[in-house]
Amino acid sequence: MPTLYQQFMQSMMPILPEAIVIIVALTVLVFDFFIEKERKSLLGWYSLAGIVIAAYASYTLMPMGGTFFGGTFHLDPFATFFNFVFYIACGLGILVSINYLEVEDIHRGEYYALMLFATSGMMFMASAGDLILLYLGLELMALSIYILAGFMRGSNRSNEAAIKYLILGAFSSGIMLYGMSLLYGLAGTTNLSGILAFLRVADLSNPIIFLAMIMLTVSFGFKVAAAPFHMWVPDVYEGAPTSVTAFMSAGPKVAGFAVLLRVFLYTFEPLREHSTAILAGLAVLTMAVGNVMALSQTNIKRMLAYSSIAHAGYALVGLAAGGPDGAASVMLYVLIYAFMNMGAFGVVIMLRKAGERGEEISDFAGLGKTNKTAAFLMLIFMFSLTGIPPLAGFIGKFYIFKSAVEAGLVWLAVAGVLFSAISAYFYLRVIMVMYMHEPKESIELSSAPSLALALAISVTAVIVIGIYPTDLLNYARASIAGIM
Amino acid sequence: MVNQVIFFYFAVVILASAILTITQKNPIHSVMFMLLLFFHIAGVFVLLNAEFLAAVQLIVYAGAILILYLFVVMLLNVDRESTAARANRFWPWMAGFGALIAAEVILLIARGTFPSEAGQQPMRLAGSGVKELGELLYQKYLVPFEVASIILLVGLVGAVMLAKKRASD
Amino acid sequence: MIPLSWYIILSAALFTIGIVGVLSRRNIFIILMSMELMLNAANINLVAFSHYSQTLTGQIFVMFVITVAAAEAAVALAIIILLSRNRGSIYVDEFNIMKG
Amino acid sequence: MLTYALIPLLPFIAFLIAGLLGKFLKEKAAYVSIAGVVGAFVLSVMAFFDVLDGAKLNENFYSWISVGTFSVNVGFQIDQLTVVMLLVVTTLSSLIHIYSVGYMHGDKGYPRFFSYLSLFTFFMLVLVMANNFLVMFVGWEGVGLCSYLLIGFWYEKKSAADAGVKAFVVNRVGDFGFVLGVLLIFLTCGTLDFSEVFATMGTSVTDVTYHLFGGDISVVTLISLLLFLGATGKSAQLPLYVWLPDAMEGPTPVSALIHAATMVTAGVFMVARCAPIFSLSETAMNTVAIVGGLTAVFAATIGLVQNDIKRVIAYSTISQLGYMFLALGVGAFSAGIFHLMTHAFFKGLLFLASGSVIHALSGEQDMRKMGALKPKIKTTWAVFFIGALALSGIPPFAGFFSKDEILWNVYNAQGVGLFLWFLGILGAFMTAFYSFRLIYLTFYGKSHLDPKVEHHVHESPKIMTIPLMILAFFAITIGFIGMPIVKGGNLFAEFLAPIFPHVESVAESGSHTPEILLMILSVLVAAAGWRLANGWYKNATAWPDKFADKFKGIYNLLLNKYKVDEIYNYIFVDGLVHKLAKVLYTIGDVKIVDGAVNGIAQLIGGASQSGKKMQSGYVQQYAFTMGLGLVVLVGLYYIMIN
Amino acid sequence: MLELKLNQLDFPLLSLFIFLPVLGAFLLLFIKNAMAARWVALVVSIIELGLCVPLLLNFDSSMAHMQFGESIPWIAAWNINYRLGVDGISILFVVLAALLTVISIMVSWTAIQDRVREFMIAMLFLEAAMIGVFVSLDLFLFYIFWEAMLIPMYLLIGIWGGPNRLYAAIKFFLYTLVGSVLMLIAIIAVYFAAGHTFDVLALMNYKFSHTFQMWAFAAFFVAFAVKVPMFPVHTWLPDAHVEAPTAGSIILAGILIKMGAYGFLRFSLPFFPDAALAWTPAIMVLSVIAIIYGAYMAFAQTDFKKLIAYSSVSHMGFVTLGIFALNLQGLEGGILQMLNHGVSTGALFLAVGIIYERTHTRQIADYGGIAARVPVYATFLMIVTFSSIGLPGTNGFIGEFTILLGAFLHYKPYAVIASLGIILGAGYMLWLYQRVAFGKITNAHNEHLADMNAREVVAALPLVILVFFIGLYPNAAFGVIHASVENLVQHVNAKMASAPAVTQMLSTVIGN
Repeated sequence: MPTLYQQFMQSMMPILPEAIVIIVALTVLVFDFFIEKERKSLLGWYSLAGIVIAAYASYTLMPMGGTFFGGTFHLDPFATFFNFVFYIACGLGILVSINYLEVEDIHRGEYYALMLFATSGMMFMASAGDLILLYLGLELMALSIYILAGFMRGSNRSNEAAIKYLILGAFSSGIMLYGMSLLYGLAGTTNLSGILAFLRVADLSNPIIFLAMIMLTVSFGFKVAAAPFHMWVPDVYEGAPTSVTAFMSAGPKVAGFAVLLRVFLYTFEPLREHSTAILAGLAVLTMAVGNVMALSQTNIKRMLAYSSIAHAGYALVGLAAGGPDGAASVMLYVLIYAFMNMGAFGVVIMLRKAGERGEEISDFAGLGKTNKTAAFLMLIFMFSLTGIPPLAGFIGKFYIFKSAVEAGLVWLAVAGVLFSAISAYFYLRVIMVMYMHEPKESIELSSAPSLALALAISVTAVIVIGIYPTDLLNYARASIAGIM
Repeated sequence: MVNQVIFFYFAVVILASAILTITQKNPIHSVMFMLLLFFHIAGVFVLLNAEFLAAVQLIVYAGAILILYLFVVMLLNVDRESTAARANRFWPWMAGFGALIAAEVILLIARGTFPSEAGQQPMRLAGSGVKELGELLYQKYLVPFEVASIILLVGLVGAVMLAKKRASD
Repeated sequence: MIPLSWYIILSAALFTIGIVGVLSRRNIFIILMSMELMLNAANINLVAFSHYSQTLTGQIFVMFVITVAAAEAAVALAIIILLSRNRGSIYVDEFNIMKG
Repeated sequence: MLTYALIPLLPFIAFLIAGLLGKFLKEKAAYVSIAGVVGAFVLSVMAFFDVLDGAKLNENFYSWISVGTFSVNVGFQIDQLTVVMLLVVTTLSSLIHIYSVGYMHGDKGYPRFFSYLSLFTFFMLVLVMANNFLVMFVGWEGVGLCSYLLIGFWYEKKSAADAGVKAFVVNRVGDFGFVLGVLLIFLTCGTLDFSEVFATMGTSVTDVTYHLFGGDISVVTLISLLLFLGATGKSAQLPLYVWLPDAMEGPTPVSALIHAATMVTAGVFMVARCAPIFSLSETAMNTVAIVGGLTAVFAATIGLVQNDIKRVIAYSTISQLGYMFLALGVGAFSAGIFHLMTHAFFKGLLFLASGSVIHALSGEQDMRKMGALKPKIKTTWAVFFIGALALSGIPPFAGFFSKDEILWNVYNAQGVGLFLWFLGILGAFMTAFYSFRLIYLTFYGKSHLDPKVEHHVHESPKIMTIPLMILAFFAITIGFIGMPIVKGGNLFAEFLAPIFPHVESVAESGSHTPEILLMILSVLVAAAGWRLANGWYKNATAWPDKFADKFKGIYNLLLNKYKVDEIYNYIFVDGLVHKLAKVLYTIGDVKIVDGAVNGIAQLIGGASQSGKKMQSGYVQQYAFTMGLGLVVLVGLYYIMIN
Repeated sequence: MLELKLNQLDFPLLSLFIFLPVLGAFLLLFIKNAMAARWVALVVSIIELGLCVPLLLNFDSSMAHMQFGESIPWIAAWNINYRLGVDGISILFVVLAALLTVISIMVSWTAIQDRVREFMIAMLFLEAAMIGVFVSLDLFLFYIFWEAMLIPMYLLIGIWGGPNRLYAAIKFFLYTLVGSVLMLIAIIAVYFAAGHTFDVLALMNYKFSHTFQMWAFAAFFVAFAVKVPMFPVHTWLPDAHVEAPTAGSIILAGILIKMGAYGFLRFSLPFFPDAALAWTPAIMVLSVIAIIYGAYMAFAQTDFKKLIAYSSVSHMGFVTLGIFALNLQGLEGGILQMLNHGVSTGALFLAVGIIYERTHTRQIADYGGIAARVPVYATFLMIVTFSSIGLPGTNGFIGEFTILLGAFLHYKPYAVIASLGIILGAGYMLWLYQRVAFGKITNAHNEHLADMNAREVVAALPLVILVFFIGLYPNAAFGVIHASVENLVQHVNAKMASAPAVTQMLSTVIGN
């Protein structure tokens, strides 16, 4: 007879990784009081250790699968896959932050705690089997990010980013909530499987189903930065502290895709026909807006913001394609995207020195001469983002377009590749500025072991996945078993 | 019938105070209308046999959130309110746009059906439902509950961190 | 008996008023309050559906929504304080350093 | 046969040595070249005797191009026609090599000059020895290349360089025809070997007709005409003659060797070689004859009034080539080749002699600035005179025999024969006139020399005059191997007879009486031309000016070479082509093609810019856009379900 | 049918071809000294060239099969294999790529002073990618190399290029990228249509439906046509050539633009024979336009390199003309002409590079009369000029003649018009040569021009030898190509759906 404690532990096992993350976050808040200003980076490393432990916990939990807490919580390979992506985003986010916070003089413990809270929110989103948990996870993530975006309290840009994000985020949650309420009204349950069961038997000519679906689309689209719900992205990315931007571009967006995949490919499976049309339309619009708008940006953060919109568009192509391969392609894509985007932002952060913003693309001038390593890394990330083989970005795109063609959406794939060809222009511009312009003055880069580690991890991943994607690919394909 | 009249009353007051909330020049007035609105929504909840929720609505919304709003409004003591335009210059368009949304939503809802609507009468739960709520909350919705607590913590941390004056500022 | 659709129409109207408020008012306070209107519209829906489908999930949901609203309001107000401190304004259309 | 492969190879080896080691050999390079050419000459003589003994040599060395059914070997053949050409080429080439030692003495490009000459000899020999069309084409193009190199030998002179390009490009127009002809031959016969192709001719495969430009044309005619287009380019016939006068920009030995004696006759050789093809097509034959006849007169008219000593000879060359084609066109192939041979000697002589004059006058070429040179450069005068006599067709000099045989054959030809004969006679008159005009202006009358030049005038060194004398000897005697009328006297025609079995010699048939009459007539005409030149130019009279004044229009037209060069320059040199190309470039590539590409880029860039404006920074606008997205999606759905 | 002959050497020779330069590039990462970097790159590229010896010696030219094959599963989930092999069509390009890389590195010895190490790394990566393109037998792998090549080339043009390099580099990149992404979609479509395989040999044997062929052919065509480049998508080439450093131009002209034509041969024809036949008239017209138009545009150029670039457009027009004549002569001529063009245009750009290094101007007007000062150089330039013109005895003639022959057998009017290009070719090239080498020295800078030094002579010599060797003994090349092309023709015939087409394809000598 197990003791009550054992019973409790037993029942809590499925949320062990989330619990670890949250506990680490809480302890960070506590330790923050005792650690003097100069040594706050310890908190960063501590948080990172927490992430690693959580990742290990997730790994050990992999054999254990199923639905827990009355169907509200899934511990399935799908969620685990995304959890790993979140660990990567959060881990790399922490690594690029440590030095940056020092430079910006905003090194405070809450930062790491909020990042961890946000991460746990994402994890709940990915695991959610119930609209309520989904909503709460999303809000936990969003709220943390609102605060992180405004973390540079003295900066007008940071404040503005926070308020913009908050207003629009709340607005979109309002819409989502309304949609969820309609769904609940229709199905009589908030459980995703319950809703699926309802939809399987429901009369699909009932327009309320679609109203609800569209409202959810709007909100999730907002999270993943799909056009026309993307407009917050450039402003917020620009205003937020760069390390937060890096984290935002990888974490919440991926979480949004996790939710989109689970909801659209699992719960809304019976609505496939309609959802495909909507998603395909959004995909084209998103790719168009992201790629075209990025062309005329002069600020690297804004440029990367539009680029992240564009990448959301590619991922939406995979989503629209649907099917196991479509889902797997999106998963692989967001993973790869997390690496290369984190890497790119890492280089941007390197340029940030006190007194210099280092955010204009022209600030990169001559980097190929003054700092060969940084420039070369940026070159790799840019080519990878463009989708040039043999880098990981190509594998991601290839899988996406392959799924689209397989699903018969050849036109969508064609649009995708054409837009990605356009994208070459603005990515190449960065390379051009780095290698083909003369340096304005000698730039001294800020560098730190943490940043170097982050970049090393990213660049290795980008190259290795590009050359040998097999295992990861198989893992992604295996991970969708839970929702397909 | 009585219920319907009562509902009608609530609905009218809710909508009126909502409109007044968003049209008031002075935010303090808005808060006041908001308060009125929350009370009536609580009334609607009661009509729907959600007494506990009505109480929560009053305590949390009216008692906590609105008071917070009021504090901040007063703290900031915005003096430009009398001179500045209250709405942006597109507001008629926005109002029209709102009407469009309403039309679409209502049109779709009107054309659709809710399964629970058909034939079933609302059934009273035994007791006030608080116990059932509690059981649900601490068993099935335990994880969301915990997450909600974290959300509150984050809100707390965030509010303190952001708004607190520091020596460095 | 009150038909379900009455509640839904009420909530839809409230929801719309909230949206209009968000879109047209300049004062951030009012915008935030408009969002509370949207949330409340959803809440009415949830409770009504909860009532008609005889499940308590809707009510649970509403409780969480209220919780989140509280946390969000706290953060939002903190940011407003920051803004007013740094920029001296709480008018949303004056915050557009970043654009393009 | 392998021995005879050395005939072209020796000059080639000489070329390599002189070319690569020129820097070290300096003036000694000449001996290397001469050794190569003389060796080739000796071998040619041996080959001649072999052929005379009835040997017919034809050997493939290796498979050159082999693709699918297309297969071509590198191979040589030596038959009567080849051997005649071999002798002509190697003799002339040897003499001119030797002559050049003196003529080019002191030139800074001395080794280069000799290496080019050797290279030319090599290609010329390849051309004549080829046993298939493609190897012939190698020689064909190779001599063009050397012509280009040698015309532009003094490349620092812009006119020389221009002339080289002009020669090559105009030749390429002809080659265009040649290549197409070769392709068509392959398509028709499935091979390019001369023997096999000629064997196929006249069989059923050549009965094909093509529908072209609204008419049916037999494949044989088409092939012949295409090949003839090539010949007109190489042999400077209408309308592709324009390059040859300009080619006189090259050193005089080059003019003698390439642009008089050998290369320009390649077209004649080729047509003769292809006699089995040409003789199957009346249309083609007539075309050849008419083009030849017209060219003969046309070029002669220009030659009448030119003042540049080399240009006169150049136009004379064009005219004489016209005679050769005239002969070929009426089926008198051996007569054409005969004239080719005699012409090679006396025209080579004339050029070299004029070179000697120019050499004596330190480079002066304008006849109006000469005069009374006879006493000063006696040897040159003598050989020049012999050359003029031969050219004019005064018996018993070489030109008389060959030209007479041509005219006789033309006269006997069917159809347009009489008209062509008339052209020939007219040309003969003019030939005599301009030849002696040249002599008189240069060697007689008053001296118009530049005083500075005058006391430098000297006879050329022995190394130049000896080749002149040898050539003069040939100019006098060579004609006798083609003695007309006398039964069995035409050794030349008999020798070549196996090559042209298709053609019955008109000379053999019929009576000799008309032939003698015609002969007398043509001699009289030539004498008349001589007499007129004598009257007008020997002691500078006012006649030429008066005459020129009276027919000012015609005179100027002739003096300006029918303005053809002007038109050519306007189109090709001064830039109609270039200007048009520039216009097309700016419109076609820059505006339209690149414009479209850049236009798309600008369009996208413009979209980006207007998108920037929409991203206004106002958060409510963002929210509105989201709402709009919602409304549009719902609206689209609503439309979809209805 | 075609099969893959595995490892006849018991040694992964082709992999070594690909990875040796990559290894060299990694080695260079640790070398700081510029001179050392040059030597390392040179030695690596020479070893690579040396690898051609066993390759050629062990190549069995009597059979059409893919040889030196290697096949390793790579991405099993997508049925992608790392699969290499060469046949007669590709082997010569491997050799050419290896040779031109050596020459490019030599010619950059002193011309590149800035960031030497990076330059050499880019060169070696480029070499690996180029060779990869020619030896890949998996469409996916092929595409990887095809695209990967853009990176170093973009950098070569953009970093070490001329004044307007940025525009040129980005134009090059975007043009080719837009072309190839469509091919990517077609590759994916082919994959699904043929039952989930990227295996080139398997795809060759698969019969696609007619409609599918038409679309897929079009998509492949765009990619290859841009690369070739065919009219009217050729405008990137002049810009790229003009701005690229000498080494870049050599590689660009010598190898890169061959890949388009190679693509036609390797993929378009065997995969989509019906479509190829249906598209042939259009392609023939475009080829002829390219020949004439490219040549004519060359007349308008005042820039040395731009002129040569347009001549490339014209020459590549011949190549496509030959390939789409769809008979032995045309195909083999086309392949040989690709090789020839690589040699002669490579040599031309080498010539430009040599003189540019001394004068720093590419304007033709700035030259004139240099023959007197630099006789060796002038001779070299003349030889390559005549090779480019197609003088018999040089390589250019063989290619052009064979192509014209092939085209003439079935498409007489096109062949006739294309022959006009030969006239134009002589015109602009000789005009160019005249303006550069002949006349009096007009530019005082050229008075003391130094002639080619030993290094440059060594770099130029192999090309000159090839010019004459191929010109005099083209069967050496044809012999290698022959079996594969014959197989290709038979294969295409066998796959062709319609009967009349078969007779069309089986080229017999007697036309009509």
